[in-house]
Amino acid sequence: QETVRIATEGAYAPWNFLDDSGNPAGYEIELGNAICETAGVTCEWIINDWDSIIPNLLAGNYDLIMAGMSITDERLQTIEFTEPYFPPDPSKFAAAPGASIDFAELSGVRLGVQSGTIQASYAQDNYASANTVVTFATADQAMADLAAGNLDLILADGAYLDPVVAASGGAFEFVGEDILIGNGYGGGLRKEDTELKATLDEALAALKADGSVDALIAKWFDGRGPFFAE
Amino acid sequence: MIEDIGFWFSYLTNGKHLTWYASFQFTIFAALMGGALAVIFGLAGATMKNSRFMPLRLVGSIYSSIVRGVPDVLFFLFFPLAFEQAVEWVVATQVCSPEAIAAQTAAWPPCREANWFLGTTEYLLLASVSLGLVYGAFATNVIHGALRSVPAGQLEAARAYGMSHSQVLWRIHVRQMWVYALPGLSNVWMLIIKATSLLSLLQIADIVLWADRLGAPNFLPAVGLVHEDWRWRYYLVLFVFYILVTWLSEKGFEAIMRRVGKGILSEARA
Amino acid sequence: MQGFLDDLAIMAPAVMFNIYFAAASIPIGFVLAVFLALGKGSNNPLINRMSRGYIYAFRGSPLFIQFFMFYSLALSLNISVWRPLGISGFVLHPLFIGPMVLILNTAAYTAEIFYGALRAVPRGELEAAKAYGMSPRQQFRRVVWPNLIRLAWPAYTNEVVFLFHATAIVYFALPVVGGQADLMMTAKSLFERDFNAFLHFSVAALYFLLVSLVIFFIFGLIYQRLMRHLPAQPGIRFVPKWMR
Amino acid sequence: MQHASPAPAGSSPVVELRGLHKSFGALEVLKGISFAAREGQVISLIGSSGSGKSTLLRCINMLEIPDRGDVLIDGEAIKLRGTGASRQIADEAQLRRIRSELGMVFQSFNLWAHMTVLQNVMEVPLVVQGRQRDEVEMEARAMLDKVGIGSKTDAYPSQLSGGQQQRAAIARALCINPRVMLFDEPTSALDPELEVEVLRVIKVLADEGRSMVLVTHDMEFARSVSDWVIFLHQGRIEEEGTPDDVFGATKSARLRQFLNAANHT
Amino acid sequence: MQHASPAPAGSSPVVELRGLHKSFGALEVLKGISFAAREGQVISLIGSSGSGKSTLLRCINMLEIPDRGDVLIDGEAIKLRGTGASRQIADEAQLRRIRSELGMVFQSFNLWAHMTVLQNVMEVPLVVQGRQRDEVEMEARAMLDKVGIGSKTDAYPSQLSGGQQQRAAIARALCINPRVMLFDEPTSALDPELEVEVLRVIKVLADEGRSMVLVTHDMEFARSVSDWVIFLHQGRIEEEGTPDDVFGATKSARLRQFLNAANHT
Ligand SMILES: Nc1ncnc2c1ncn2[C@@H]1O[C@H](COP(=O)(O)OP(=O)(O)OP(=O)(O)O)[C@@H](O)[C@H]1O
Ligand SMILES: Nc1ncnc2c1ncn2[C@@H]1O[C@H](COP(=O)(O)OP(=O)(O)OP(=O)(O)O)[C@@H](O)[C@H]1O
Ligand SMILES: [Mg+2]
Ligand SMILES: [Mg+2]
Repeated sequence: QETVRIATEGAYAPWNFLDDSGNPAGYEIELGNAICETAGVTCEWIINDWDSIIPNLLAGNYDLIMAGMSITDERLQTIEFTEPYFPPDPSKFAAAPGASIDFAELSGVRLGVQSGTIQASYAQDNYASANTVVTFATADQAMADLAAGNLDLILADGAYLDPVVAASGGAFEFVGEDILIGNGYGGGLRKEDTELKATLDEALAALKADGSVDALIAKWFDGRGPFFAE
Repeated sequence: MIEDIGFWFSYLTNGKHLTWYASFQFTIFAALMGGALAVIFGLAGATMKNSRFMPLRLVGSIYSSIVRGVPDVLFFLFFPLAFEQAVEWVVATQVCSPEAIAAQTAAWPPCREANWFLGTTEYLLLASVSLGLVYGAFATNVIHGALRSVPAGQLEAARAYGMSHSQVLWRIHVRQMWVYALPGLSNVWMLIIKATSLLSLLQIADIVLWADRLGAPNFLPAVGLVHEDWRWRYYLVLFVFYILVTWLSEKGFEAIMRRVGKGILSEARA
Repeated sequence: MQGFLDDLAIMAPAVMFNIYFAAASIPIGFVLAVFLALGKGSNNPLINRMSRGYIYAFRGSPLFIQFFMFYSLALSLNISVWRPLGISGFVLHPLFIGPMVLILNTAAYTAEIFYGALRAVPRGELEAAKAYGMSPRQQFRRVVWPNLIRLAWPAYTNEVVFLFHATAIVYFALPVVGGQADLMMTAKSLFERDFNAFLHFSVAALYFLLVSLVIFFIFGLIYQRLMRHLPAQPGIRFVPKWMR
Repeated sequence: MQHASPAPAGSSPVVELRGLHKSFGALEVLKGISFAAREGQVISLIGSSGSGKSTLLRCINMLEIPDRGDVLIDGEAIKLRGTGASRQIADEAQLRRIRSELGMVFQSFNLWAHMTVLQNVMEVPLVVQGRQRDEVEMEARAMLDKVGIGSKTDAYPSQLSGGQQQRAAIARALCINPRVMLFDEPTSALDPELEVEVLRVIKVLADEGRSMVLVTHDMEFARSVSDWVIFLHQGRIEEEGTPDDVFGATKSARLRQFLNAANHT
Repeated sequence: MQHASPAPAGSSPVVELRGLHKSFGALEVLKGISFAAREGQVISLIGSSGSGKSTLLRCINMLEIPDRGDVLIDGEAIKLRGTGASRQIADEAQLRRIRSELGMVFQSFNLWAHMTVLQNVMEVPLVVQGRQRDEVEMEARAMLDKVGIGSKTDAYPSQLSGGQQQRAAIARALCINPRVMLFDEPTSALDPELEVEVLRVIKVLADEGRSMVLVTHDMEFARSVSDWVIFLHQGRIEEEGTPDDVFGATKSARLRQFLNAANHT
């Protein structure tokens, strides 16, 4: 049986994180295991820093990335993606409650993003001239700075922020308008691994068809969606 | 109260924490292995630097000055990557067919077959070698200096009574050299211990990475205990750990010094 | 070759950050170190213990950990302390907290060097000063300090170079504000683009080496001036030792 | 306890030691030493290696603090407090004042290596005594001429030969215009010719009426330069007297043995 | 060139120097030195500081390689090749053999710091001469008793006083049973009593018929111990002769001045 090494970050709950026993857990882990089972391959999970997750894929240290990675044109130039396993999802701004932020002319604001994400390049392109964009190695670190008041604003995946803002008991709130960037989330692959892509896509399609994927989304994202079946 | 203790006990012994504790082995292994290699490279480097043969002398000197001239992190990152690429390049010249090379879209490796999978073990070994190489350059300098600090009179006396070159070298020179080298080598060892904190930069899930993950704020009950940013507490533990290791090492070196320093050190008398 | 020149150009602004971090921490670290060294040499048990403890803690733990620890400590004090004082953005800025941690760190290392030199000040010269009735302040200013700085200079030069090298890990531990990436960050991101480890890391190494040599050169000149009274011992001794 | 020294009665002692004791840990080096030096007197301390000569000299200006006993300069006792090993200076200001009247010449010279010869000589008058630079410089140059190294004013100590260093150290001590000069083995490690030069300088000083206490292991030198010789043995004064008495009519058996050895070579 | 030494004619020289020259850079230290020491003879080298005494002694066992001239031990010349400053040992094995016949006692003793006194003495017989341990140990202990430090066999050099170190160094040199002993300032820095002891040891050696070349700055010592005295001045032998001639009927003006100074103190 073929082994597929899957890299994840382990610091992006509920997509992927390390559970109390120290193992990777989360939506992508369950989904990845289901895909492997369906496709009849063995999965092995590897924890890798977000920063170097694409380089290490290319360097051949693993075969697949499942780490809440958006499918973008820029990334498609270097790697290939599976079909999306999570629908396109708007990015959202979160801030401490009561912050008065003028989104019409956003300026002088300290905006936190995770480095190497679509939000980071979006912020760089749209806000960097008038604001301070602070990049963090992990999304958790960015949240910590926001919680500690070192940031005015954070821009991240909606599906990442939703549960956090909901669970924060009013410590954070969404502000401004959501932004739609990215084409959904998929597994990253080396371009030459066309066979593997085909295998995985087939398995994923099967899981989507029988509703398993939506069930997992519902399970991990408090039933909030977005779902494929709409 | 009892409940509190029970809660904290089970929290601190959950799988995540156990993994953290287990990861100390990587740090300790890298330090010991790196230290041993540093002494070996140091002896080799110093011998080359002392060689009568000009090119060898040059190699020794260039090694010790170039490596010491760049930051340890830089070399520490560079060496494993470069080593991996070099191996892959050599493999590629053997296994890659033109088609395979043409099919390769990524910048590296040349073809899929030449790829070398690096896991934690490989990275750990490479990291240790890398530590050995970097701090071997420092050890080269220390040992070279120590060889020159042995009082000339001690060697002259040996020569004057007809000892051969190798007798002078091994019976007098090297034997006394350790006393002068040990303080410097102890410094190098302290540097190595501290450099082990950089293992996480080489994709090793070491104590630093786990401290970050464990301390990061958590907002989701599904993920585990909900807590705010606790990272500095975890780092404080590492801080204390390193200080303890340093303290132990110092005691160890003092003991060794008393042994080798017999007769040479004035303190050894007391 | 073109890639090499491109890299040189790309990294030129980046090296300024490393230089900034070093330049901002060296003078203050130096002053702090003098007090710490005197503290460690002091007979007052409280001052002695505190200086010793400080030096031990900062020399005994990795700078990398110190960066993480101090940043997250500063972060946790943000709402209660920095905010009310209105210095929040300033305190947590890498361009401030980076040099701050570096200062705390280099002060400990430098203090140890100065303390060693303090103990190496020729006892006889100090006794002569005492015997002729100099006050403790006069003894320090006129005899101890001039000796101390000469004795410590070569080791201090090394420490300055190490400190410069240590600036390479600032951004491995601290967030990057705007485009303020240093040499290491730049080299690493260039590497991740095309996997040319040999090119990008070598160029970064070249910059580090270059600045290190400049430091050695400048400090060597100062050493030469300091050692005027020892004609048999030309100050350039230091630089060739480095090149050798 | 006070020993009679052969000085004109009536002149008060410039240096007086009363019952000095000093131990290093368990080793008792000085076991009750008393003597007095009057104006213009030259006193030599002799004794075998380790007998405590240097320690005694260093007790006079409190570089070592005696465990018991007092040191009086011009009749004024240096104030100490506490007892035994924890005895301390009681009055720093008094000590500084007194120290600047005691010109010590160290066995190993202890010239300040980072200053030229002239700077070495001018340092104390300028910094401690706060005198005028012009005046001090004139005096310093004159003094250096007097000891015969007027041409070396701008050399650093490391550029001088041993004998020249020795003379620079003497000039430095003289320039603070001390009541008393303390010399520790002023001719050790000099070849015979250099020894003669130093001897000449010391004789000139004695003729000027300056008091001196000096330690030496050269019996010929002690005999020719001093008014009073003290032989230390096992921490006590074993014998003392004029050079003629001590060397000519030796009483103590231990001293006779010591001198025998010295004559033998 | 060879100078007549007052030894029974017919016995061949144990050490012979022929026209030795030695420069350090531009400084010419030895400018043609020749002399010969016969079996059982004690030769003293005197001269002011920097006159080249130590250098001459070190040339004898090739710790310094002379630029010109030869050293002959028992009539056999030590082989050298090349010329001037680049002159080199031609035959390492020959030199090692010859060196083990020359027992040098260094001015600063150079005892091996990491070995006890006994180990110091036994090292060369065991390692260089490859002799039996039992036999060597017996001999070494006997030798240490003879020089009077039999009780210090297990002490490290740093635990000895200067005089004891000196004697250990002598024992070490003696234990290799050399044809010739080379002493560099064997009594420097010793107090008069220790000097007497060293003198006694040297006399015993001379009585046993061992040849010796020694450097000293102590005229009394040179007079009492040697058969032949050589005065070095500016790299040349300025005067030589029996002690009575050299010290009693001095011919050279320079030597007279030098000795005058020595007597003066
Ligand atoms: N700081 C010290 N700590 C311990 N012991 C000391 C100290 N200073 C001197 N001694 C010991 O005190 C004794 C007397 O020393 P001192 O220097 O006074 O002798 P000395 O008569 O001057 O001898 P020398 O002629 O060799 O100079 C010696 O046994 C010495 O080892
Ligand atoms: N290795 C060397 N390099 C350069 N010059 C040297 C060296 N060794 C000795 N000299 C010089 O050679 C001269 C003779 O030195 P040497 O040691 O033989 O003198 P010496 O007669 O033994 O004097 P002393 O009585 O002071 O020991 C001195 O001027 C010395 O500075
Ligand atoms: Mg003394
Ligand atoms: Mg000499």
